[in-house]
Amino acid sequence: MPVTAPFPITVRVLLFASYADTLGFDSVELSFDPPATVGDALDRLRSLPGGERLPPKPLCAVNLTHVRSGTLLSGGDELAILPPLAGG
Amino acid sequence: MPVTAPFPITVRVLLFASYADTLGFDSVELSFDPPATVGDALDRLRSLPGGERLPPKPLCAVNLTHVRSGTLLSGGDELAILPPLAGG
Amino acid sequence: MYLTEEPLDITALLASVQSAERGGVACFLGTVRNHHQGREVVRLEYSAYAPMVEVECARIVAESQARWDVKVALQHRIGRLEIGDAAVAVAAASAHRDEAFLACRHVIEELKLRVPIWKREYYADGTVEWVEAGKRVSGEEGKQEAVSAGASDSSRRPAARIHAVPE
Amino acid sequence: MYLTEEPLDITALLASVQSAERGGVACFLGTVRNHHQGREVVRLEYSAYAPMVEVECARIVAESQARWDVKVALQHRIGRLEIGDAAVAVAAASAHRDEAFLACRHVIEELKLRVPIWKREYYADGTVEWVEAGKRVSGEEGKQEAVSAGASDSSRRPAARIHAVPE
Repeated sequence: MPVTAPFPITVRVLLFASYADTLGFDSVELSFDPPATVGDALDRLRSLPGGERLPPKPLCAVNLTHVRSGTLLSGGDELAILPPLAGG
Repeated sequence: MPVTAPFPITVRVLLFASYADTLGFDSVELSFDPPATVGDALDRLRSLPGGERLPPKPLCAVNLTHVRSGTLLSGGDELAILPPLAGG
Repeated sequence: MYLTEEPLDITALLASVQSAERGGVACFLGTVRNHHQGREVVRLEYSAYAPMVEVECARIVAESQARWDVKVALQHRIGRLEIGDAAVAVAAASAHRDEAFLACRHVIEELKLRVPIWKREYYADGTVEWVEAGKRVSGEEGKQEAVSAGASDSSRRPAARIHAVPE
Repeated sequence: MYLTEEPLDITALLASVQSAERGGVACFLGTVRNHHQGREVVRLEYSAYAPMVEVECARIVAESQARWDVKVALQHRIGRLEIGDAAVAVAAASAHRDEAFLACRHVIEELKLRVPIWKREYYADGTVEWVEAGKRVSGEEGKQEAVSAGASDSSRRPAARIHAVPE
Protein backbone atom coordinates (compact mmCIF):
# COMPACT_ATOMS: atom_id res chain seq x y z
CA MET A 1 0.00 0.00 0.00
CA PRO A 2 1.29 3.51 -0.69
CA VAL A 3 2.62 5.40 2.27
CA THR A 4 0.66 8.56 2.82
CA ALA A 5 2.86 11.56 3.50
CA PRO A 6 2.00 12.87 6.99
CA PHE A 7 -0.02 16.03 6.97
CA PRO A 8 1.87 18.72 8.91
CA ILE A 9 0.32 19.83 12.17
CA THR A 10 0.29 23.33 13.58
CA VAL A 11 0.37 24.10 17.31
CA ARG A 12 0.16 27.40 19.08
CA VAL A 13 2.97 27.91 21.59
CA LEU A 14 2.50 30.33 24.50
CA LEU A 15 5.35 31.79 26.51
CA PHE A 16 4.91 33.53 29.85
CA ALA A 17 6.72 35.80 32.26
CA SER A 18 10.53 35.49 32.05
CA TYR A 19 10.35 33.11 29.08
CA ALA A 20 8.37 35.63 27.06
CA ASP A 21 10.99 38.24 27.94
CA THR A 22 13.77 35.87 26.96
CA LEU A 23 12.36 34.92 23.57
CA GLY A 24 10.89 38.33 22.92
CA PHE A 25 7.36 37.13 22.15
CA ASP A 26 4.52 35.48 24.04
CA SER A 27 2.84 33.47 21.30
CA VAL A 28 3.94 31.72 18.10
CA GLU A 29 2.54 29.10 15.71
CA LEU A 30 4.87 26.22 14.91
CA SER A 31 4.31 23.48 12.31
CA PHE A 32 5.66 19.94 12.54
CA ASP A 33 5.54 16.74 10.56
CA PRO A 34 3.96 14.24 12.92
CA PRO A 35 4.73 12.55 15.13
CA ALA A 36 5.98 15.53 17.11
CA THR A 37 6.37 15.81 20.86
CA VAL A 38 6.50 18.65 23.35
CA GLY A 39 10.26 18.06 23.38
CA ASP A 40 10.40 18.65 19.63
CA ALA A 41 8.62 21.97 20.09
CA LEU A 42 11.09 22.91 22.81
CA ASP A 43 13.98 22.09 20.49
CA ARG A 44 12.46 24.33 17.85
CA LEU A 45 12.13 27.16 20.39
CA ARG A 46 15.76 26.69 21.43
CA SER A 47 16.84 27.36 17.86
CA LEU A 48 15.29 30.83 18.04
CA PRO A 49 17.21 33.90 19.32
CA GLY A 50 17.26 33.73 23.14
CA GLY A 51 15.86 30.21 23.05
CA GLU A 52 19.17 28.70 24.09
CA ARG A 53 18.46 30.10 27.53
CA LEU A 54 15.40 27.97 28.11
CA PRO A 55 16.11 25.36 30.79
CA PRO A 56 16.54 21.68 29.86
CA LYS A 57 13.15 20.67 31.20
CA PRO A 58 10.75 23.55 31.60
CA LEU A 59 7.23 22.98 32.88
CA CYS A 60 4.87 22.49 29.96
CA ALA A 61 1.12 22.27 29.53
CA VAL A 62 -0.92 21.13 26.54
CA ASN A 63 -4.50 22.34 26.36
CA LEU A 64 -4.40 23.56 29.99
CA THR A 65 -2.98 20.34 31.45
CA HIS A 66 0.55 19.74 32.72
CA VAL A 67 2.43 17.29 30.45
CA ARG A 68 5.83 15.67 30.14
CA SER A 69 8.17 16.47 27.29
CA GLY A 70 7.48 13.13 25.62
CA THR A 71 3.80 13.98 25.12
CA LEU A 72 2.67 13.82 21.48
CA LEU A 73 1.29 16.98 19.93
CA SER A 74 -1.84 17.11 17.78
CA GLY A 75 -2.89 19.77 15.30
CA GLY A 76 -4.52 22.72 17.02
CA ASP A 77 -2.94 22.01 20.40
CA GLU A 78 -2.10 24.92 22.66
CA LEU A 79 1.34 24.30 24.15
CA ALA A 80 2.31 26.55 27.06
CA ILE A 81 5.90 26.80 28.31
CA LEU A 82 5.72 27.76 31.97
CA PRO A 83 8.51 29.44 33.93
CA PRO A 84 8.86 28.27 37.53
CA LEU A 85 5.57 29.10 39.22
CA ALA A 86 5.35 31.82 41.82
CA GLY A 87 1.70 31.92 42.84
CA GLY A 88 0.56 32.14 46.44
CA MET B 1 9.60 23.99 121.96
CA PRO B 2 5.81 24.30 122.15
CA VAL B 3 3.88 23.20 119.11
CA THR B 4 1.82 26.07 117.71
CA ALA B 5 -1.70 25.08 116.75
CA PRO B 6 -2.13 25.65 112.99
CA PHE B 7 -4.17 28.68 112.06
CA PRO B 8 -7.10 27.56 109.87
CA ILE B 9 -7.07 28.72 106.24
CA THR B 10 -10.06 29.74 104.18
CA VAL B 11 -10.32 29.20 100.43
CA ARG B 12 -13.01 30.25 98.00
CA VAL B 13 -14.25 27.39 95.85
CA LEU B 14 -15.88 28.12 92.50
CA LEU B 15 -18.07 25.65 90.63
CA PHE B 16 -19.04 26.01 86.98
CA ALA B 17 -21.50 24.71 84.44
CA SER B 18 -22.74 21.19 85.24
CA TYR B 19 -20.88 21.07 88.56
CA ALA B 20 -22.67 24.20 89.76
CA ASP B 21 -25.95 22.59 88.73
CA THR B 22 -25.03 19.39 90.53
CA LEU B 23 -24.04 21.00 93.82
CA GLY B 24 -26.66 23.73 93.57
CA PHE B 25 -24.27 26.63 94.10
CA ASP B 26 -21.41 28.23 92.21
CA SER B 27 -19.29 29.57 95.04
CA VAL B 28 -18.54 28.58 98.63
CA GLU B 29 -15.93 29.35 101.27
CA LEU B 30 -14.30 26.37 102.94
CA SER B 31 -11.94 26.39 105.92
CA PHE B 32 -9.21 23.83 106.62
CA ASP B 33 -6.53 23.15 109.15
CA PRO B 34 -3.31 23.23 107.16
CA PRO B 35 -1.77 21.47 105.45
CA ALA B 36 -4.73 21.03 103.09
CA THR B 37 -4.65 20.03 99.43
CA VAL B 38 -6.97 20.43 96.47
CA GLY B 39 -7.89 16.81 97.06
CA ASP B 40 -8.97 17.64 100.62
CA ALA B 41 -11.24 20.38 99.26
CA LEU B 42 -12.72 17.93 96.76
CA ASP B 43 -13.40 15.46 99.57
CA ARG B 44 -15.19 18.21 101.48
CA LEU B 45 -17.32 19.02 98.40
CA ARG B 46 -18.17 15.34 97.98
CA SER B 47 -19.65 15.32 101.47
CA LEU B 48 -22.20 17.96 100.40
CA PRO B 49 -25.57 17.10 98.80
CA GLY B 50 -24.95 16.22 95.13
CA GLY B 51 -21.20 16.22 95.74
CA GLU B 52 -21.01 12.45 95.48
CA ARG B 53 -21.56 12.89 91.77
CA LEU B 54 -18.31 14.79 91.20
CA PRO B 55 -15.87 12.65 89.20
CA PRO B 56 -12.82 11.10 90.91
CA LYS B 57 -10.38 13.54 89.33
CA PRO B 58 -12.02 16.72 88.06
CA LEU B 59 -9.94 19.45 86.46
CA CYS B 60 -8.96 22.01 89.08
CA ALA B 61 -7.34 25.42 89.04
CA VAL B 62 -5.89 27.46 91.87
CA ASN B 63 -5.61 31.19 91.34
CA LEU B 64 -6.28 30.81 87.58
CA THR B 65 -3.71 28.06 87.01
CA HIS B 66 -4.39 24.38 86.36
CA VAL B 67 -3.20 22.24 89.30
CA ARG B 68 -3.09 18.60 90.38
CA SER B 69 -5.12 17.34 93.31
CA GLY B 70 -2.02 17.09 95.51
CA THR B 71 -1.43 20.83 95.32
CA LEU B 72 -1.31 22.53 98.72
CA LEU B 73 -3.83 25.25 99.41
CA SER B 74 -3.02 28.57 101.06
CA GLY B 75 -5.33 31.00 102.80
CA GLY B 76 -7.15 33.22 100.30
CA ASP B 77 -6.70 30.84 97.39
CA GLU B 78 -9.40 30.69 94.72
CA LEU B 79 -9.98 27.05 93.87
CA ALA B 80 -12.02 26.38 90.74
CA ILE B 81 -13.50 22.96 89.95
CA LEU B 82 -13.82 22.76 86.18
CA PRO B 83 -16.19 20.44 84.34
CA PRO B 84 -14.78 18.96 81.12
CA LEU B 85 -14.02 21.91 78.86
CA ALA B 86 -16.05 22.57 75.77
CA GLY B 87 -14.57 25.72 74.27
CA GLY B 88 -13.87 26.09 70.58
CA MET C 1 -9.50 40.61 75.90
CA TYR C 2 -9.80 37.10 74.57
CA LEU C 3 -13.45 36.74 75.57
CA THR C 4 -16.22 38.73 74.02
CA GLU C 5 -19.99 38.72 73.95
CA GLU C 6 -20.01 40.43 70.58
CA PRO C 7 -19.93 38.71 67.16
CA LEU C 8 -16.35 37.88 66.23
CA ASP C 9 -14.74 40.22 63.73
CA ILE C 10 -12.52 37.98 61.60
CA THR C 11 -11.23 40.80 59.46
CA ALA C 12 -10.06 42.71 62.51
CA LEU C 13 -8.46 39.58 63.97
CA LEU C 14 -6.55 38.92 60.74
CA ALA C 15 -5.46 42.54 60.58
CA SER C 16 -4.18 42.34 64.16
CA VAL C 17 -1.58 39.72 63.25
CA GLN C 18 -0.71 40.66 59.68
CA SER C 19 2.26 42.83 58.92
CA ALA C 20 4.51 43.67 56.03
CA GLU C 21 7.06 41.18 57.38
CA ARG C 22 4.64 38.29 57.96
CA GLY C 23 3.22 37.25 54.61
CA GLY C 24 1.43 34.05 55.61
CA VAL C 25 -1.66 34.04 57.81
CA ALA C 26 -3.37 30.82 58.87
CA CYS C 27 -6.68 31.09 60.61
CA PHE C 28 -9.32 28.86 62.12
CA LEU C 29 -12.95 29.59 62.72
CA GLY C 30 -15.20 27.41 64.83
CA THR C 31 -18.86 27.97 64.08
CA VAL C 32 -22.04 26.66 65.66
CA ARG C 33 -23.34 23.51 64.02
CA ASN C 34 -26.99 22.61 63.72
CA HIS C 35 -26.55 19.05 64.89
CA HIS C 36 -24.75 17.08 67.55
CA GLN C 37 -24.71 13.33 67.84
CA GLY C 38 -27.76 13.05 65.65
CA ARG C 39 -29.84 15.65 67.47
CA GLU C 40 -30.97 18.94 66.03
CA VAL C 41 -29.42 21.91 67.80
CA VAL C 42 -31.23 25.25 67.63
CA ARG C 43 -28.74 27.39 69.53
CA LEU C 44 -25.91 27.36 72.05
CA GLU C 45 -24.92 29.17 75.15
CA TYR C 46 -21.26 29.46 76.07
CA SER C 47 -20.19 30.34 79.59
CA ALA C 48 -16.70 30.76 80.98
CA TYR C 49 -14.49 31.21 83.99
CA ALA C 50 -13.63 34.57 82.50
CA PRO C 51 -10.54 35.65 84.48
CA MET C 52 -8.88 32.29 83.88
CA VAL C 53 -9.78 32.38 80.18
CA GLU C 54 -7.85 35.61 79.86
CA VAL C 55 -4.83 34.26 81.70
CA GLU C 56 -4.79 30.89 79.97
CA CYS C 57 -5.25 32.36 76.49
CA ALA C 58 -2.40 34.77 77.15
CA ARG C 59 -0.23 31.80 78.13
CA ILE C 60 -1.11 29.89 74.98
CA VAL C 61 -0.35 32.91 72.83
CA ALA C 62 2.97 33.51 74.59
CA GLU C 63 3.97 29.85 74.32
CA SER C 64 3.13 29.75 70.61
CA GLN C 65 5.01 32.94 69.88
CA ALA C 66 8.03 31.60 71.75
CA ARG C 67 7.94 28.30 69.89
CA TRP C 68 7.40 29.62 66.37
CA ASP C 69 8.22 32.86 64.57
CA VAL C 70 4.58 33.95 64.56
CA LYS C 71 2.17 36.53 65.82
CA VAL C 72 -0.99 34.96 67.19
CA ALA C 73 -4.43 36.30 68.03
CA LEU C 74 -7.54 34.54 69.25
CA GLN C 75 -11.00 35.34 70.46
CA HIS C 76 -13.79 33.28 71.93
CA ARG C 77 -17.36 34.44 72.04
CA ILE C 78 -19.61 33.67 75.00
CA GLY C 79 -23.28 34.10 75.67
CA ARG C 80 -26.04 33.09 73.31
CA LEU C 81 -24.99 31.98 69.83
CA GLU C 82 -27.12 30.99 66.88
CA ILE C 83 -26.42 28.35 64.25
CA GLY C 84 -23.58 29.48 61.98
CA ASP C 85 -22.22 32.06 64.41
CA ALA C 86 -18.46 31.94 64.95
CA ALA C 87 -17.67 30.85 68.51
CA VAL C 88 -13.89 30.94 68.26
CA ALA C 89 -11.37 32.47 65.89
CA VAL C 90 -7.61 31.97 65.81
CA ALA C 91 -5.14 33.71 63.52
CA ALA C 92 -1.40 33.13 63.22
CA ALA C 93 0.85 35.16 60.93
CA SER C 94 4.40 34.33 60.00
CA ALA C 95 6.96 34.91 57.29
CA HIS C 96 6.74 31.12 56.78
CA ARG C 97 3.40 29.50 56.13
CA ASP C 98 4.49 26.27 57.75
CA GLU C 99 4.88 28.06 61.07
CA ALA C 100 1.61 29.92 60.61
CA PHE C 101 -0.27 26.64 60.12
CA LEU C 102 1.49 24.86 62.98
CA ALA C 103 0.89 27.70 65.41
CA CYS C 104 -2.75 28.14 64.41
CA ARG C 105 -3.44 24.45 64.84
CA HIS C 106 -1.58 24.37 68.14
CA VAL C 107 -3.55 27.29 69.56
CA ILE C 108 -6.96 25.82 68.80
CA GLU C 109 -5.95 22.43 70.22
CA GLU C 110 -4.55 23.99 73.39
CA LEU C 111 -7.59 26.20 73.76
CA LYS C 112 -9.84 23.16 73.71
CA LEU C 113 -7.68 21.38 76.29
CA ARG C 114 -6.94 24.22 78.67
CA VAL C 115 -9.32 27.17 78.44
CA PRO C 116 -12.26 27.03 80.88
CA ILE C 117 -15.28 27.51 78.62
CA TRP C 118 -18.47 25.47 78.66
CA LYS C 119 -21.22 25.00 76.16
CA ARG C 120 -24.88 24.32 76.64
CA GLU C 121 -26.85 23.04 73.69
CA TYR C 122 -30.51 23.84 73.16
CA TYR C 123 -32.22 21.14 71.12
CA ALA C 124 -35.18 21.26 68.79
CA ASP C 125 -37.09 19.02 71.20
CA GLY C 126 -36.86 21.69 73.91
CA THR C 127 -34.21 20.00 76.04
CA VAL C 128 -30.98 21.65 77.12
CA GLU C 129 -27.71 19.93 77.99
CA TRP C 130 -24.15 20.74 78.87
CA VAL C 131 -21.70 19.45 76.29
CA GLU C 132 -18.42 18.11 77.50
CA ALA C 133 -15.65 17.59 74.95
CA GLY C 134 -18.07 16.25 72.41
CA LYS C 135 -20.21 14.38 74.92
CA ARG C 136 -23.43 15.41 76.51
CA VAL C 137 -23.53 15.14 80.25
CA SER C 138 -26.01 12.41 81.00
CA GLY C 139 -26.08 9.62 83.52
CA GLU C 140 -25.02 6.76 81.34
CA GLU C 141 -23.05 8.51 78.63
CA GLY C 142 -20.77 10.69 80.72
CA LYS C 143 -17.10 9.89 80.45
CA GLN C 144 -14.86 9.54 83.48
CA GLU C 145 -14.69 13.17 84.33
CA ALA C 146 -18.32 13.92 83.72
CA VAL C 147 -20.70 14.44 86.58
CA SER C 148 -22.29 11.15 87.67
CA ALA C 149 -19.24 8.94 87.50
CA GLY C 150 -18.92 9.08 91.27
CA ALA C 151 -22.12 7.38 92.32
CA SER C 152 -22.45 3.62 92.09
CA ASP C 153 -26.15 3.67 92.91
CA SER C 154 -27.62 4.00 89.44
CA SER C 155 -31.01 4.98 90.85
CA ARG C 156 -29.48 8.33 91.75
CA ARG C 157 -28.56 9.03 88.16
CA PRO C 158 -31.20 10.60 85.98
CA ALA C 159 -31.44 8.99 82.55
CA ALA C 160 -30.56 12.34 81.07
CA ARG C 161 -29.72 15.47 82.97
CA ILE C 162 -31.96 18.26 81.82
CA HIS C 163 -30.75 21.65 82.89
CA ALA C 164 -32.88 24.70 83.36
CA VAL C 165 -32.34 27.70 81.18
CA PRO C 166 -30.19 30.17 83.14
CA GLU C 167 -31.76 33.23 84.63
CA MET D 1 -13.62 32.39 38.90
CA TYR D 2 -10.50 31.62 40.89
CA LEU D 3 -8.60 34.62 39.51
CA THR D 4 -9.54 38.18 40.22
CA GLU D 5 -8.04 41.61 39.78
CA GLU D 6 -10.07 42.93 42.70
CA PRO D 7 -8.99 42.92 46.38
CA LEU D 8 -9.76 39.55 47.93
CA ASP D 9 -12.87 39.44 50.09
CA ILE D 10 -11.98 37.05 52.89
CA THR D 11 -15.35 37.32 54.59
CA ALA D 12 -17.13 36.32 51.39
CA LEU D 13 -14.71 33.45 50.83
CA LEU D 14 -15.30 32.13 54.35
CA ALA D 15 -19.05 32.48 53.92
CA SER D 16 -18.88 30.51 50.67
CA VAL D 17 -17.62 27.37 52.45
CA GLN D 18 -19.31 27.66 55.83
CA SER D 19 -22.54 25.90 56.54
CA ALA D 20 -24.59 24.74 59.48
CA GLU D 21 -23.13 21.25 59.01
CA ARG D 22 -19.49 22.30 58.71
CA GLY D 23 -18.44 23.88 61.96
CA GLY D 24 -14.68 24.13 61.40
CA VAL D 25 -13.18 26.50 58.85
CA ALA D 26 -9.43 26.67 58.24
CA CYS D 27 -8.15 29.43 56.04
CA PHE D 28 -4.88 30.71 54.68
CA LEU D 29 -4.03 34.16 53.45
CA GLY D 30 -0.88 35.00 51.55
CA THR D 31 -0.05 38.68 51.67
CA VAL D 32 2.61 40.78 50.00
CA ARG D 33 5.77 41.15 52.05
CA ASN D 34 7.98 44.21 52.04
CA HIS D 35 11.21 42.29 51.67
CA HIS D 36 12.64 39.38 49.73
CA GLN D 37 16.08 37.94 50.22
CA GLY D 38 17.24 41.05 51.98
CA ARG D 39 15.93 43.50 49.41
CA GLU D 40 13.19 46.03 50.01
CA VAL D 41 10.12 45.34 47.89
CA VAL D 42 7.78 48.23 47.14
CA ARG D 43 5.09 46.36 45.20
CA LEU D 44 4.35 43.28 43.13
CA GLU D 45 2.73 42.40 39.89
CA TYR D 46 1.17 39.00 39.42
CA SER D 47 0.42 37.63 35.99
CA ALA D 48 -1.15 34.33 35.04
CA TYR D 49 -2.02 31.88 32.32
CA ALA D 50 -5.62 32.60 33.19
CA PRO D 51 -7.54 29.79 31.46
CA MET D 52 -5.23 27.18 32.94
CA VAL D 53 -5.45 28.78 36.40
CA GLU D 54 -9.21 28.26 36.33
CA VAL D 55 -8.90 24.63 35.21
CA GLU D 56 -6.08 23.73 37.58
CA CYS D 57 -7.72 25.39 40.60
CA ALA D 58 -10.95 23.52 39.84
CA ARG D 59 -8.96 20.27 39.78
CA ILE D 60 -7.29 21.04 43.11
CA VAL D 61 -10.64 21.87 44.69
CA ALA D 62 -12.24 18.70 43.32
CA GLU D 63 -9.34 16.52 44.45
CA SER D 64 -9.42 17.99 47.95
CA GLN D 65 -13.15 17.59 48.27
CA ALA D 66 -12.86 13.97 47.12
CA ARG D 67 -10.08 13.25 49.60
CA TRP D 68 -11.54 14.94 52.67
CA ASP D 69 -15.04 15.72 53.87
CA VAL D 70 -14.63 19.42 53.16
CA LYS D 71 -15.86 22.28 51.09
CA VAL D 72 -13.01 24.32 49.66
CA ALA D 73 -12.77 27.77 48.10
CA LEU D 74 -9.79 29.72 46.87
CA GLN D 75 -8.99 32.92 45.05
CA HIS D 76 -5.81 34.42 43.67
CA ARG D 77 -5.46 38.04 42.84
CA ILE D 78 -3.46 39.23 39.82
CA GLY D 79 -2.31 42.60 38.61
CA ARG D 80 -0.64 45.22 40.72
CA LEU D 81 -0.51 44.56 44.48
CA GLU D 82 0.84 46.73 47.24
CA ILE D 83 2.60 45.66 50.42
CA GLY D 84 0.15 43.95 52.77
CA ASP D 85 -2.40 43.15 50.07
CA ALA D 86 -3.70 39.58 50.08
CA ALA D 87 -2.53 37.75 46.96
CA VAL D 88 -4.14 34.40 47.69
CA ALA D 89 -6.85 33.14 50.03
CA VAL D 90 -7.87 29.54 50.71
CA ALA D 91 -10.74 28.39 52.91
CA ALA D 92 -11.72 24.83 53.82
CA ALA D 93 -14.76 24.00 55.93
CA SER D 94 -15.52 20.66 57.49
CA ALA D 95 -17.42 19.10 60.34
CA HIS D 96 -13.95 18.03 61.58
CA ARG D 97 -11.25 20.60 62.09
CA ASP D 98 -8.53 18.10 61.30
CA GLU D 99 -9.86 17.72 57.78
CA ALA D 100 -10.34 21.46 57.41
CA PHE D 101 -6.68 22.09 58.30
CA LEU D 102 -5.37 19.27 56.11
CA ALA D 103 -7.39 20.35 53.10
CA CYS D 104 -6.49 24.02 53.50
CA ARG D 105 -2.80 23.22 53.72
CA HIS D 106 -3.00 20.83 50.78
CA VAL D 107 -4.71 23.40 48.56
CA ILE D 108 -2.14 26.13 49.14
CA GLU D 109 0.75 23.69 48.57
CA GLU D 110 -0.79 22.35 45.37
CA LEU D 111 -1.55 25.84 44.16
CA LYS D 112 2.08 26.79 44.52
CA LEU D 113 3.20 23.66 42.67
CA ARG D 114 0.64 23.54 39.89
CA VAL D 115 -1.13 26.82 39.20
CA PRO D 116 0.50 28.97 36.47
CA ILE D 117 0.94 32.32 38.15
CA TRP D 118 4.05 34.48 38.12
CA LYS D 119 5.22 37.32 40.25
CA ARG D 120 7.36 40.32 39.43
CA GLU D 121 8.89 42.22 42.29
CA TYR D 122 9.52 45.95 42.17
CA TYR D 123 12.37 46.93 44.46
CA ALA D 124 13.11 50.13 46.29
CA ASP D 125 16.25 50.57 44.16
CA GLY D 126 14.11 50.77 41.01
CA THR D 127 14.89 47.32 39.65
CA VAL D 128 12.27 44.77 38.69
CA GLU D 129 12.65 41.01 38.66
CA TRP D 130 10.63 37.89 38.11
CA VAL D 131 10.49 35.72 41.21
CA GLU D 132 10.59 32.01 40.74
CA ALA D 133 9.61 29.81 43.67
CA GLY D 134 11.39 32.03 46.13
CA LYS D 135 14.32 32.80 43.83
CA ARG D 136 14.89 35.76 41.63
CA VAL D 137 15.73 34.95 38.05
CA SER D 138 19.35 35.91 37.68
CA GLY D 139 22.26 34.36 35.85
CA GLU D 140 24.02 32.65 38.70
CA GLU D 141 21.21 32.20 41.19
CA GLY D 142 18.59 30.61 38.94
CA LYS D 143 17.78 27.03 39.81
CA GLN D 144 17.69 24.28 37.24
CA GLU D 145 14.43 25.31 35.70
CA ALA D 146 15.12 28.99 35.64
CA VAL D 147 16.00 30.77 32.47
CA SER D 148 19.77 30.74 31.86
CA ALA D 149 20.48 27.21 32.96
CA GLY D 150 20.74 26.19 29.31
CA ALA D 151 23.75 28.18 28.31
CA SER D 152 27.19 27.01 29.39
CA ASP D 153 28.88 30.17 28.13
CA SER D 154 28.68 32.29 31.23
CA SER D 155 29.50 35.41 29.24
CA ARG D 156 26.00 35.13 27.81
CA ARG D 157 24.42 35.31 31.24
CA PRO D 158 23.79 38.75 32.60
CA ALA D 159 24.76 39.10 36.24
CA ALA D 160 21.17 39.92 36.99
CA ARG D 161 18.30 40.01 34.57
CA ILE D 162 16.54 43.31 34.84
CA HIS D 163 13.13 43.29 33.26
CA ALA D 164 11.35 46.29 31.91
CA VAL D 165 8.16 47.48 33.53
CA PRO D 166 5.28 46.12 31.42
CA GLU D 167 3.38 48.43 29.16
